[in-house]
Amino acid sequence: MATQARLTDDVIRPDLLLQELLAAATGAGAIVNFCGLVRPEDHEGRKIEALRLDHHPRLTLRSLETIAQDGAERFGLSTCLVVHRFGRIEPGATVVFVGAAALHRRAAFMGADYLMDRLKSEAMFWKKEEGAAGGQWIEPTNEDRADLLRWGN
Amino acid sequence: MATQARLTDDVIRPDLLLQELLAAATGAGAIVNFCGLVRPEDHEGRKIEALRLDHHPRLTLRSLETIAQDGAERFGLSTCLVVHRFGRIEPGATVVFVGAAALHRRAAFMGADYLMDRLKSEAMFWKKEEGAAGGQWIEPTNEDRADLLRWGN
Amino acid sequence: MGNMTVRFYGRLAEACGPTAEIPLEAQSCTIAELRNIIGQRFPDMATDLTGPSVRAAVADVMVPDDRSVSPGTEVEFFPIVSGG
Amino acid sequence: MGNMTVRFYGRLAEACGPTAEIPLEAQSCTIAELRNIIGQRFPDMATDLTGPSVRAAVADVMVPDDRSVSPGTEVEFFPIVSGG
Repeated sequence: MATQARLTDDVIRPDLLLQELLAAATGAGAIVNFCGLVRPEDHEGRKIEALRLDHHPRLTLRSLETIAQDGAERFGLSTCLVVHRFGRIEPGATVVFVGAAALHRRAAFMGADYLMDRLKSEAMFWKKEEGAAGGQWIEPTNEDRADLLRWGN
Repeated sequence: MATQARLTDDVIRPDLLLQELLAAATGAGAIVNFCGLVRPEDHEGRKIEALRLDHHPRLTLRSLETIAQDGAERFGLSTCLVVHRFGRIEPGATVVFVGAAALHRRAAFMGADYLMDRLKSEAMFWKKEEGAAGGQWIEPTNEDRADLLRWGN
Repeated sequence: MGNMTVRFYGRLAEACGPTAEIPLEAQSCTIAELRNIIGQRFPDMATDLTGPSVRAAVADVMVPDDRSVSPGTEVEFFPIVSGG
Repeated sequence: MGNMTVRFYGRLAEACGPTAEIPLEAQSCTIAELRNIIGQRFPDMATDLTGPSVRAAVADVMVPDDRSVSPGTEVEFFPIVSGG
């Protein structure tokens, strides 16, 4: 697979994706992967019923591809996989899966970390937390912006 | 599972371990895991036939448990899993699996990174790379020692 | 002189629907003018639509406010992305 | 006056075997003395065994070189660990 980004409205199965990564990452010494799950509560402790991610039919996937390619190049990842879900997603379910394989662990860790920082700020989604009291549209937090600055972006 | 360390001479199945982690990590927003695989070549490009890890019947598991507990406490991990294999392990196979679940991604990334840095220097193993020209016993590299210093250890 | 098709995403789509047909009285208009016309139709969103946080795109490429567009061209409006 | 059972790990186990029975002429000896006795039996490993990189343990606890041990006690010798 080398470098790949996928966009899906279906359930993400991190175990199967990790299996794919392991099969693809011939010669690698290290694989780091990240699963982002819908949290059961928002930042103020209110129950979240679902996260809804609006996406663009072409540009969203393109944004994922750009991020995956940037990460793979910057950290010399032999395999780099970004899988993102859109639509309505319930607490506990996986929203995003990122996998980075490299010869050594430092590159794999930094690669996955970088991919997530970029995705959290730049992936082309419009995200809403839906709760009992209605919902609220989410924008990148100050922490997300600060995380991105770590990489000189 | 909260915090757990396991030592096994059997094949490690990262996909099944990730499934376990996902099932255990209720309420988490982020899971980071690491798979360490036997590389096909050593640092000088010579073919590795197998990695052999000698272990101590009690102290090795204890060292894994200490590291897992330290990581879980230091980064507030809701779930922390360390699984290490010993014995003869062939290239491509998983030697170590680490999983860290937390509310937010920064803690999960740092937790997994920390666990691996500690494991690479302090896990109580004696490791030998076996190749056609015999074998060589491995000690932590200077990079491993430098990695450990990042955490003030 | 014809309808402009516009598409909305995120909070804009929630407020204005995913698409709207905007009748245009001139042969063409700039993106800035189009923002004002749409803002009149959806007053709740006028501040967003005419502000810098909402970007406009034609054929999947971001376009500046002085770009001229005419009926038949589809214009998309993007609020600030949330990230993944 | 009896045998000391010692256990080796890693490169020491490869050179000396995983365990050895070391006959002791005194009723007891220090870890430092034991290191020398074992070094005489396995000359290739003498430098390692008598150096600071090899640690000794009794009952799963590291012990200093001046600790006295006697037959019946099992002493383990650990080369520098490789990490995982």
